[in-house]
Amino acid sequence: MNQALAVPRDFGFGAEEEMLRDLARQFLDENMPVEKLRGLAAPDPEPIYDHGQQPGWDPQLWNQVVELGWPGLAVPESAGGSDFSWVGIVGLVEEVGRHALPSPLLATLNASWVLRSAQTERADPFLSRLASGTSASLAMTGSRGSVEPGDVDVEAQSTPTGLRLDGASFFVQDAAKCELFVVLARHGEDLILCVIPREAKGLRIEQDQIHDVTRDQATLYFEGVELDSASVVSDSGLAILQRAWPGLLCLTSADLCGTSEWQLQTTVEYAKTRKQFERPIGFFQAVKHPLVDAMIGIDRARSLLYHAASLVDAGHPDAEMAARMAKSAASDAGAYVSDRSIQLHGGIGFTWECDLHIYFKRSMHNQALYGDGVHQRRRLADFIVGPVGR
Amino acid sequence: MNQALAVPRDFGFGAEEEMLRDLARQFLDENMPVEKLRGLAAPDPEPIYDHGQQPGWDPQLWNQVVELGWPGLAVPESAGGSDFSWVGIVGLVEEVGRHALPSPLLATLNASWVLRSAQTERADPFLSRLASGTSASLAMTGSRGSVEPGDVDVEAQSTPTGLRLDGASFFVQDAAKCELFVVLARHGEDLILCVIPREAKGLRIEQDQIHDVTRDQATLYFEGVELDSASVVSDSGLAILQRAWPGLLCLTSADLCGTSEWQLQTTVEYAKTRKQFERPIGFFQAVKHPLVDAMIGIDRARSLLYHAASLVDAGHPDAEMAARMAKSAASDAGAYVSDRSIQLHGGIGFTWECDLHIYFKRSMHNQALYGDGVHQRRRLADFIVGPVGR
Amino acid sequence: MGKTGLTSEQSAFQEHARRWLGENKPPAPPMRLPLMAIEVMHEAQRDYLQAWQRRCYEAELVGTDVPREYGGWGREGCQRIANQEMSRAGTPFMINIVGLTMAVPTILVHGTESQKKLLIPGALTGEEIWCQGFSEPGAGSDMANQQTSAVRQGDDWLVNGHKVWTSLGHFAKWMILITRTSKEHKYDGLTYFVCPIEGHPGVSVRPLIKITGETGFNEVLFEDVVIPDSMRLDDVGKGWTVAMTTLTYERGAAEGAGGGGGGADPVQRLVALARQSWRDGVRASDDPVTRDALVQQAIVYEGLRMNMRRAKVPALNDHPMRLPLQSKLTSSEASQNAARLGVEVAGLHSTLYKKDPKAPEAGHWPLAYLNSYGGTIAAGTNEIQRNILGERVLGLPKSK
Amino acid sequence: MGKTGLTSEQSAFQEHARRWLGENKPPAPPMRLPLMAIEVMHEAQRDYLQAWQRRCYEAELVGTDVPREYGGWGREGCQRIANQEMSRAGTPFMINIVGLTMAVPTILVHGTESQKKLLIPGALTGEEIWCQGFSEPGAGSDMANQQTSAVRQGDDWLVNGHKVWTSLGHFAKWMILITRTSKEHKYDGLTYFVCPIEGHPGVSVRPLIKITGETGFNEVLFEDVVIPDSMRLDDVGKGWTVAMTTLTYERGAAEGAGGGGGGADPVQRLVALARQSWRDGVRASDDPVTRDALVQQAIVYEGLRMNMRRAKVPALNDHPMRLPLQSKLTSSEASQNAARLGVEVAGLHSTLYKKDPKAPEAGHWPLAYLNSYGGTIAAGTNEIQRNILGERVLGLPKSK
Repeated sequence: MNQALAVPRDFGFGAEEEMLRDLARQFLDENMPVEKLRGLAAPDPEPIYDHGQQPGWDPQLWNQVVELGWPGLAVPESAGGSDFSWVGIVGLVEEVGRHALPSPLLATLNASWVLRSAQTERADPFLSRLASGTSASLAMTGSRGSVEPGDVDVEAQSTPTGLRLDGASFFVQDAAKCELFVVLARHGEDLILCVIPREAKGLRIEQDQIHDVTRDQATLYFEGVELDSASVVSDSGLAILQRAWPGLLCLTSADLCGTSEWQLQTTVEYAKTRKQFERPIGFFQAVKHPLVDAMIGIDRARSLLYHAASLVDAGHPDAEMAARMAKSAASDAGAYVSDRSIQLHGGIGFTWECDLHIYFKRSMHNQALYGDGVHQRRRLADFIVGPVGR
Repeated sequence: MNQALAVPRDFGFGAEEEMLRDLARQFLDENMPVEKLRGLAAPDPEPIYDHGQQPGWDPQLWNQVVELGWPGLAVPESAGGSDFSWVGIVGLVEEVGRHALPSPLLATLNASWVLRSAQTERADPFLSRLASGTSASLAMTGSRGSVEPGDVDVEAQSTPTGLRLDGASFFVQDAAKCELFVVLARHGEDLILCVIPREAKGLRIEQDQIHDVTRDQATLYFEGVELDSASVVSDSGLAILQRAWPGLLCLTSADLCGTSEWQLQTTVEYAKTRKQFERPIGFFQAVKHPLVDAMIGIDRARSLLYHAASLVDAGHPDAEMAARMAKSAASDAGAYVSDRSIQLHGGIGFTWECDLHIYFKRSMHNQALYGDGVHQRRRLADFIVGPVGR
Repeated sequence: MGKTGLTSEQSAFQEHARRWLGENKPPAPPMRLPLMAIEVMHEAQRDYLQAWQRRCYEAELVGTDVPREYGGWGREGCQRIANQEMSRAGTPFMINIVGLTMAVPTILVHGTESQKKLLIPGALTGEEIWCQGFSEPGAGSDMANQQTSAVRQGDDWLVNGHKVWTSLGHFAKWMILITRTSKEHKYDGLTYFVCPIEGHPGVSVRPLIKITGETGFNEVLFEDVVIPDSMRLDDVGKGWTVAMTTLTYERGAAEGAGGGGGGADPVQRLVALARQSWRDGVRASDDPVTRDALVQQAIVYEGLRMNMRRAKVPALNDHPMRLPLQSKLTSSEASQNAARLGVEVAGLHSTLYKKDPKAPEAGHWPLAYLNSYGGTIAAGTNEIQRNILGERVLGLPKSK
Repeated sequence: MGKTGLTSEQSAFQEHARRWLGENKPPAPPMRLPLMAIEVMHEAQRDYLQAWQRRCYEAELVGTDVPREYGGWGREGCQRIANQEMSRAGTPFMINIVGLTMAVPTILVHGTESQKKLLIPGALTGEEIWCQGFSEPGAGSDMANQQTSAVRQGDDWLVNGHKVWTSLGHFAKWMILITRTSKEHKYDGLTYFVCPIEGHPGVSVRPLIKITGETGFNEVLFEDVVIPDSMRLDDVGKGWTVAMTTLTYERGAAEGAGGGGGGADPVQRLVALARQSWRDGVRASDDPVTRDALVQQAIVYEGLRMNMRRAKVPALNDHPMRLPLQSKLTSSEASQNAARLGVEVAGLHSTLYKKDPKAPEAGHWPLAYLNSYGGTIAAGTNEIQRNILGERVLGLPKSK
């Protein structure tokens, strides 16, 4: 209980955090307006959905993002980053979600957070590279699509010169945009965490065909990838991921809160202007009340999110519980507002030309990442109700 | 699949069933209008809720019900009953629910159905008594309040002259109105089914204090109750109850469908006449749409109910599955319409003088009886998804 | 009438339908089979479905209750049985769904003798595909707010306007079309036509792309399109009344000429998905929360089936339209909820779309979920359906 | 301001409040303790709660931010802290909730100096209990439709009418009262008074019985009741504006003079119930579907707490009223859903009511569920709350 006192009442969201958030909003308003997003991510669907073309993104804009220092926000100052508060990063990521930005930013922030959570100097060279703009993504999931760490299909074998990786890693986010992969692999009894470049010999990257047009996803096949000892960050991979987990849950929740707020406001604007039966449809309670319920869901998720992020910043033991609550609330709010945004737009909402589907799919993808509401609640029950059978 | 062909498309709800239902509606409209119900069941609450007085009922009306032959509807003709179809009885019980009739009718129908399901001649004398108007109730539940058969706290011990019962049976419905109890008791490895009169020596009946004002409930304490062999109907009590179970689920579901329909129609009438903002409140979609959803829920429950009853009539092996579906749907519809009926009435709906609370409480009680929606679905999952681990 | 509630003719027909469907299930299609009309995109799909409708027609499972003089089979109360048997057999749906469930019933009620003879036979065989022109960009839920104008010119009408949400428009020979013939009266200013589409001068059909990324519905533009007065259904200014007949059929309030079929039971599909999906180290089919959700779906679908059955038993229906008017609403929401549950159960695998070989059932679940909004929006949004039920069945005051 | 977001005065006050509450938790009451004002029925309950409010007042936990000249303690931003600490300590609620959260804030904004001096001190100590006269049998959700008339007679007003839904009316010394002083304008024809209740000629208070079978709210009849003009708040015809001030406070949009406290965390209560309840042979606390439902409640309650916290951080609020205006709606629905879940979890034991010794927690769950409709209906039904949020926060057109 006394530890709770160490958590600031304003979630630690101070002047710097506000400035970063406002800057991000302005920068993305200017550089990723929805018209641009539409042209980039959602032109003619056929090449993307039927012929394996990857949806578009703007590498030029990514260079600007790198110059703004965003990829290094979670990197310690000693490794060239800005050691920003997690609650501040969460505020930034909400803006990223609000603009449905296609970029390797989230993957890179997640990767930097895991490397940092390794709490070992061996991670520093990689953290420095990330801080200076090298993009990276986590490769830690087995073929079953486990949303918790530890279920991997990559095996590491000792060789005279180091280690050799075989197997596959699934559901790697924005792999096509990333230069490094932070890989979890089984090595005997341990799970090791290592870093390999996308050009590594024996690494084959096969892009998944996904519905979300604002990101990409791939399967990495390891066919005798050789690792030298400098590439192995730690052999306590599971402990590291468990430590990092609350932070990862927060970022996906923040993206969800951002897309949800965009969906809400876009639908509210439509409800003010679209007329039916001689009235703007927002007059009708069948439109108004679901929008209010969506707002309530988003607000719950946001408040829980800031709380969770502040506990991550404090290194508080309740951070996992809070982050799972945030992800559950953010996933459920995302599902609800996605559903209502299409339905309340009526016919136009069902068409490709309307931007809603871009957000709908990004949200649906994020709801599944790291586990949906049902999943989080199953884990939370151990905290709140106690383990089964006690 | 071929067995399904034996089930009539109209659920077997023919001319006789329609006549019985319509007669019941007319009889209860005349003899249990809501004004009478209110005076009987819900006068000043203090004596009932604070001083242990039992809520009122009309024994005179029960005599008429007996003359109409309703308690013998499920009794075979050989035992003096009318061997009516279960789908017809379900139609009657819907009317009982619609009038929230306080009476031992449901308890007696349930008891007769269990005795009949014993499929033994030893049950015949009791069935004959029930058919000629003796009221009866089932005593089969242990202190944990298990909603499935088999968890009992009554022990039968052999004595030189027969058996002797000790223990207690909980949640006995309308016990204050019933003359006989059909008791489930553990006897060594077996569960026996026996019948004892309320005057039996060593039987102490302690009335529960419940919220529902249209029925009573009691705990039966057995303190050395002596049984002769004629009182023991069977020593396969568990098998009998399992056989009878779909029928029992149907009757509670039917009562729920009846109360729900009354709640819906009463709220619809109020929404047509009550004005706010210069319009009848039924104009507003926040009132109209929930009423439509309530209707949809009730209709689902009713359709599933008739199907389940027709499978009971056919002795079909799917009867349990169908009856659990009906109970789940009826419980959920009952909960939803109960909630909306109070809320949409606003302030007046929160007062004792408004009749809604009578139905609300009867419905809430019925939702719990034999297990609510969550419970039924847990059992249904074995049929629909297959057992866990297969 | 026997214990089954069927006449002996109906029982015999049921036997026939069941046997024929058992013996004549169509071969697996050469492409992913669409599950509803709004998913028909390509000619290959059309050809396959058209061939299947023709065979069903010849087996008397389509047009079953339509009089013989209009190309039907002259039975009574058998179309429903045919539809149920097709649904039970899980055979493909009838591609000419607009023709069968909307145009034919409407023409039978409001058409002239020569219109019936001209239009119905081709609709039944599936040779002439129909589409519907009720939706406009500005009209949406307010269907009476039609702007497409028809102006009388001697024996013809000159039509100008813009229709949207037209499934099958790109394959259609005919459209049922509502036009505005007077601006003075909102409802009484509408007139209903049958309009030729394919190759007809001034008509352009442009495919619209759905949120799934696929086509399947269209916008149709009318520029000085000539329709002869002989193609008008019922009187000038009676368009709203005729449209209500059409929608009564579409909303499931009555039986058309055969729109049955439509693929496997979604609950069985969901259970199969749950058996192959993992949730936190256990199969989703062993996870009690997922099991509860699956059973909820099973109850809803069984409820839909039993509602259909109960709707035919007058003694068990207080209000004759109470069940029929629910069916569009309840079935479209059931499909949507089932698809959403599929997405949830698939977990991370739900991110994979139709061309990914790792995607469960070739991306069916996200695709079905996205497509499900066609069902909850088209043909009167479900918000409008709730108004209709509240007003027409419960008697509540009009919300509009 | 330190890392906690509190000034040093606030931090010191928080320490004080926490320590005092830790050392001064009241003794167990001699009767079932009501959980909200609408449950206060008997004098014993009143006396107990009045004594507790007096002690909290003396410990400066009530009236904390009210200026000293009106009997308060003259602090800044400390009432919220006191309320939170009381809630955290699980101590009883303040019986004079209407006085503290409605009357005092309204008088501070709209009252004259002499009204403030006359009325506020007794409200803070709890000596003078307040009730509210905003609801009428005919008005309901349409609060502007007030029929209770006030007619000017020299320096007095003559009041006639009928108020309902008046919690605490049977113990009240004062009522805040909206009356109609002109029939010409719906909104501008209202005037707001403070009316003496106890022993005042022409006022009769009659208890109404709730669906729980208990009393706790009242109807109040006015027959030629005289109110001096000095008891009018703000101008004649400004009643609607004054009432909006009152409701802004009641709906949680701002802090009153201290309405904190209110008993144990419902989630912990539910978990305890689940541990002692059985579901199909296992403890409900081991049943995954129940566990999921319990966690849903926990998330909702944690969300309510974090919303309250976030509402104080301007940088995290796009619209200043967005969170405050939600709180009546979300907290009343949270209570209702928690109580309903308790009923479900209790299973057959939920049939047992308050006097049954076998009833879990003396029938708390069915009683709390029934009482929860007070929360979702009173003070503007939740349907009206959704209108307000849609209109005032989202900017949607008015539904009325």
